[in-house]
Amino acid sequence: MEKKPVLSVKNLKTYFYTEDGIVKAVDGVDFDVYQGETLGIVGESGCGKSVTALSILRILDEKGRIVEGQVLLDGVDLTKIEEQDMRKIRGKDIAIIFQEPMVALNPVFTIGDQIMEAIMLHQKVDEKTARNMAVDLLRKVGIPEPEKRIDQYPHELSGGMRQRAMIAMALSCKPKVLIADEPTTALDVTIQAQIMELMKELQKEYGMAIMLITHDLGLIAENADRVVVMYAGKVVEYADVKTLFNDPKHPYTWGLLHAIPRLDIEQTRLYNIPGVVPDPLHFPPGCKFNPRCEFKEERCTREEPQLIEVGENHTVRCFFWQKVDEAKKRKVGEFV
Amino acid sequence: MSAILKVENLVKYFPIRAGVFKRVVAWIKAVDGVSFEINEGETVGLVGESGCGKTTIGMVLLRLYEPTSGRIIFDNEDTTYFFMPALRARSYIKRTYVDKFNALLKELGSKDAVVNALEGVDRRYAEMFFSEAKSSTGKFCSLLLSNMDEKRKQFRKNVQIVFQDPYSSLNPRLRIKSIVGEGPAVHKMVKGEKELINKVRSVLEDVGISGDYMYRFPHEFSGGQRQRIGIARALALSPKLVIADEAVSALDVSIRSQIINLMKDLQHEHKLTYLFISHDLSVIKYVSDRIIVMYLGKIVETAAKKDLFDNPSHPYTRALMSAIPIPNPNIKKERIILKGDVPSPVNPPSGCRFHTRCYMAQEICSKEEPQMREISPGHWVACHFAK
Amino acid sequence: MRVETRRTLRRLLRNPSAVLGFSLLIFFTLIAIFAPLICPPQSYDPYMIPIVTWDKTPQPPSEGHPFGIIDGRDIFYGVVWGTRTAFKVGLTVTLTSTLVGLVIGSIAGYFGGWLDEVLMRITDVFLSIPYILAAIVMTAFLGMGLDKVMISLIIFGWMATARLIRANILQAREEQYVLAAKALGVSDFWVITKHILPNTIFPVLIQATMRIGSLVITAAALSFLGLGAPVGYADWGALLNFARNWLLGASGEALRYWYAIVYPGTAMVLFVLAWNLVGDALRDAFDPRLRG
Amino acid sequence: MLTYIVRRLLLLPLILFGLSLIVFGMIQSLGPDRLLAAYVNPGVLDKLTPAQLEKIKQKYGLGDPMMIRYLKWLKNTLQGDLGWSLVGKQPVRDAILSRLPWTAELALYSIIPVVFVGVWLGVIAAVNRDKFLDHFVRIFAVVGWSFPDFVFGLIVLMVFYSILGWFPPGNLSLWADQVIKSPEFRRFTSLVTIDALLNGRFDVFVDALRHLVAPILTLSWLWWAYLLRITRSSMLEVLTKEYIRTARAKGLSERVVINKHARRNAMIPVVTVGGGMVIQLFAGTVIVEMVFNRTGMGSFTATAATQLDYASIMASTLFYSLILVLGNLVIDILYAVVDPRVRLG
Repeated sequence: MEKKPVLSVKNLKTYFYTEDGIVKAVDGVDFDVYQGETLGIVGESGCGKSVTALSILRILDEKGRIVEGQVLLDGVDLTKIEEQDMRKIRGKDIAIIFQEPMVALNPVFTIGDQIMEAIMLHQKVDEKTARNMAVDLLRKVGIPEPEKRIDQYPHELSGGMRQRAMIAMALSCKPKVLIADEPTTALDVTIQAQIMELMKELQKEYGMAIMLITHDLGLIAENADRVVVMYAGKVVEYADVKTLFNDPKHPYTWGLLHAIPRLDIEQTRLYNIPGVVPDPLHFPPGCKFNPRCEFKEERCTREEPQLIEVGENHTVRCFFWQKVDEAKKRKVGEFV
Repeated sequence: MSAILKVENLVKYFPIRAGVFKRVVAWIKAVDGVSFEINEGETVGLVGESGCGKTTIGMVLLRLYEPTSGRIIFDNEDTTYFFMPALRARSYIKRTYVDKFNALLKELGSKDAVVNALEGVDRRYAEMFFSEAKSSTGKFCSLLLSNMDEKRKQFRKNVQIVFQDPYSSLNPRLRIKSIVGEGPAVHKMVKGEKELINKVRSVLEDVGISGDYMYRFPHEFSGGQRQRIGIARALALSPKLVIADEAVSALDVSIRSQIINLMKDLQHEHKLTYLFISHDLSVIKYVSDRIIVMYLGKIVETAAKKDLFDNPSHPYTRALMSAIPIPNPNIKKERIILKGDVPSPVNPPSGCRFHTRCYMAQEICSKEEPQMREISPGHWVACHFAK
Repeated sequence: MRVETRRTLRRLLRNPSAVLGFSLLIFFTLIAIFAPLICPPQSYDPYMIPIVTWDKTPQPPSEGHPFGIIDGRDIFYGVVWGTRTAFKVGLTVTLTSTLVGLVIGSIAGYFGGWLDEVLMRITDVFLSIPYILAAIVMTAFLGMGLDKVMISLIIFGWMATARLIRANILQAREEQYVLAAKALGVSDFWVITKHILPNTIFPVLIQATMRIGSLVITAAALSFLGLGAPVGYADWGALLNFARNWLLGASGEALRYWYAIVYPGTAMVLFVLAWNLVGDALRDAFDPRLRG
Repeated sequence: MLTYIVRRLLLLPLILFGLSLIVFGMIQSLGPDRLLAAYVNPGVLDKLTPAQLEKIKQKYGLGDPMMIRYLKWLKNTLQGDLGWSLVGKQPVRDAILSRLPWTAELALYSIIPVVFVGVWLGVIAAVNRDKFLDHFVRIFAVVGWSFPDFVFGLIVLMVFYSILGWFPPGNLSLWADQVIKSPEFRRFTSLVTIDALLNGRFDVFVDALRHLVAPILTLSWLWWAYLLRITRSSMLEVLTKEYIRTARAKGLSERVVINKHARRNAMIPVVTVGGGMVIQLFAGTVIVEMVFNRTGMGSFTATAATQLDYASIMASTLFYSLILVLGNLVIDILYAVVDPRVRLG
């Protein structure tokens, strides 16, 4: 069955024009997000995953610019519409939650103020209705005593509660797409489990699509339906979650999966991806991963690979993806 | 195997000052009666969520914070009083040793009986007290307090730390050579500039950084490389115990495995003992031989790695394990979702500190504090219901 | 050259106001150095403006007296030698008071406790007298003269530095590299001098640069009030004091005495501007966080 | 919030105590002869009998140990006996009371344009960062900040008085001065502008205003520049904060983001740093009143300093310091009002 994506990103390129040069933070990213599904975007710091999110909403800082590509929401290209029309989409059709709720919430306004603001802006209701709606939302995201909490300032809440308030704010207009940018990174694991559970429940209830941006492969495995792996501003692998974890084809994905310490299996030694995450100002020529790749050949340093279809809904940006299969046979570490 | 570090009943409270006169209105009970041992050559993992006191333990062990009470024995020597002002040190020695020895003497009758009744450090100090110091408190104190500077230096040399943040842990205005060479220079381990350079070069190469980089500044390195430099700084003193406080938490996934592997290799080469502090149970599992789980200033469970993972016995340990996402979509595990937030360490819950969030709490839990019990050899749990 | 240094330098050179600031500063420095060549001194004290005529009424610029004459004295001479006065006052007061603030702030910040409390309350007391007023009062008590003005400005000029350095030290004390140094067994003294001060000194230097301008203004204001430099001393403020008296009595006689204000006034504004621009530029270059 | 204010209030006497020590110390440094002149009208000093002289010495504790002398001085000061003013040729207290309204009027009227224009320009500059307007405003600010108040004042005087003849120096024109001194003119507030309106003397009001414009312009110019700079950099910093991004992500218009979310936060440092500076504006009257030949606290202080009228100098110091300390208290409270983290923390 061919489903139609709610949001699809096509060949998105976002560059930052800094005084040191052009930073190609996002350099050709494609993916689709489907209703009721979770798309995981995973990568290390500086790979462009957060910039992708900000580009979709067009809230980049002044140095950043979308130079190419399309962001289609129900067929409308968001990169082309007027700023004032875009404003009607932000917070209403696409909402976002950030990593650090402490800094993402305005310290001088109460939680209630900040939630009601979004409600009143997009739903044209009076203050009293908005307040009632905000209380309901807070209750829904599991904040105890919402009538009291609504008049509190962010610094009076714990980290977990703040993130719940952030979620309440993001959900206030029942968005079609919720972008969660490292939503639990700043939280403790037991709180992280609560928040992820909450997001799953709310996704079921609202039927929205979630874009889960994280560096944590565990979160991806447990929550995502499809996964985009990013490296140095590009998508290097795109597949559904089981395929990706069971049968990774890109050397980077494969390396990452072997580099993380895991609870579910015994590991004798972690795989080393050598070298460092490249500096976005000085990306290597050819395949961006080539200096760290153990399968690289001469071609990789010259030519940039394109995304290749290697299976059903499974694309990889690598010339020599078959080599990874050989490596799997070598059994570096145990792998289920 | 012998214990290189023995911590007994360690307590660290921080005052909260408030009000008009900034009086102490409450105490943050960051660490509240913690005892454990670390054996030579092993890696002990200390795991817990933010606010459980794990970082405080590290800082207290290093004596960057003075302990509120408790005893820290390192390398068969009581080091608790090493960094106290003289008067406090004296009162500590009198309280901890002299009073105890005298009381025992009264009870047992003879000095030999007292000595024989004790073991370890206590026994050595008792012998010293009765023979060398001739039962005089003043003399005993002077004995223990002699050569204090030397002892402090020795302690500093033997216990080192690797910090979490690869950015703020290196002084941005110093070259790598000064950062790594500062320790050996302070401890006069090297003579002259040439030896120092050789030392720095060899330590840097140990951690996988070319010695040619020693004249660079920290900002010229990436996060992972900085962390290597931080490790080199600690290693340069050839310490016996290295405390790694969230040493890999701030690093990217691919860099993290490099550093973990490096630390394991270094442990082999240099016969190091690690106290590995982290909030990440998967990292702890990978690196540790023995694991201590903390919750709100207390140890709730401690066991050898295999025992802990085969048979997690404290409900908190189980919840923690189930909360960690597994990077394997084929496994659908039962998840324990804990209620609410971690309570404040200022007013920890009565009885068992975990009872407010525990899924198996009963009446007794809020009334009575569970004591550590050994449920199988080396596996200790502080829960009323652990079997 | 280090990447960072190069980037900083580039940032400085690309900023037109920084270039203007530095050029002005160089210009004034040259004038100060070559003052004896530009205007050869005619009495034993080169800082006293020679009296060229006994006629007190101001005279407009003429050959030999390009900036005119006021109170019988050559304005050009006063402006040129006044540059030296401005440098002397600005640099001496800034350096000394910064040093005082540095010591007091370091002690308060590093040792903390009651010492900190006492020092900070003393700072509060000194801050409770408005700066210009404190300078006026102190000078009145010490007696007039430029040296007395400088002493007053130093006595009431160290507090900002002390507070800044204290705040920075409190912050730096918790930095991991400071803790690491302590764990290595480095002594307190070395922790302060090697690890803490070098990391807090830049904001202090920038603050000091930015203060020079307002210090020169304050000193000149005292001279303007007749409390600073003695009559006839080569000081911009004192020159402007002459001008004020003539201006107040000159309603309707537009622009008659303009030269008495414009030349010393311009010198002063440009001098202060130079320091302010340089201070801004340094702040922008070294502390991008504060860029404004 | 309450403890915060109480703590501030409790520090107040401490600071005032320290201040009184400094002031007392300065007076004592004068030596007995000049000291006596600071207390008593020198004109009558010669005519006093030894017994009367002794009584005065007794009152001011001139022969007593330091401690007692300090206490006596403190007692006299608190009772309003501030000594004899040479400049005013009257007791210092009367001299100050008669001059205070003029200065108060000047300072109060100056604060309004400073705050509104300064903050407004700062926000505009920040929002239009690196555009023409921003550059223009910044140049204005840095040049303004480099202008010594007396130089600027002299230029204002030259342009608006010497050339245009609009705004004369002084407090009032001669005729207006006579009007307000006449018995029919009732003093309600001692502020001339307000009193003139209340008395229905619009001509006097206009005259007073004419004399106020130039000094107000001079006083505000400098602080505009300063407040503008603080507001701009504070605003720029706030605009990089993540909650601004959140606000934009909600779909709020740029106007709401700036005026609601950014400005409120940007005001926090402006209140503390900028507020402190606005109080210094009071001290700025010393120069400005001298430039424009106005009678008031400022010119009183400056004249006292040049004529070595110590009693008046000390009293003025106390007066200005009191303003500064109380003003800072107000700012602390304002700060708590703006920032809920302080208010509730």
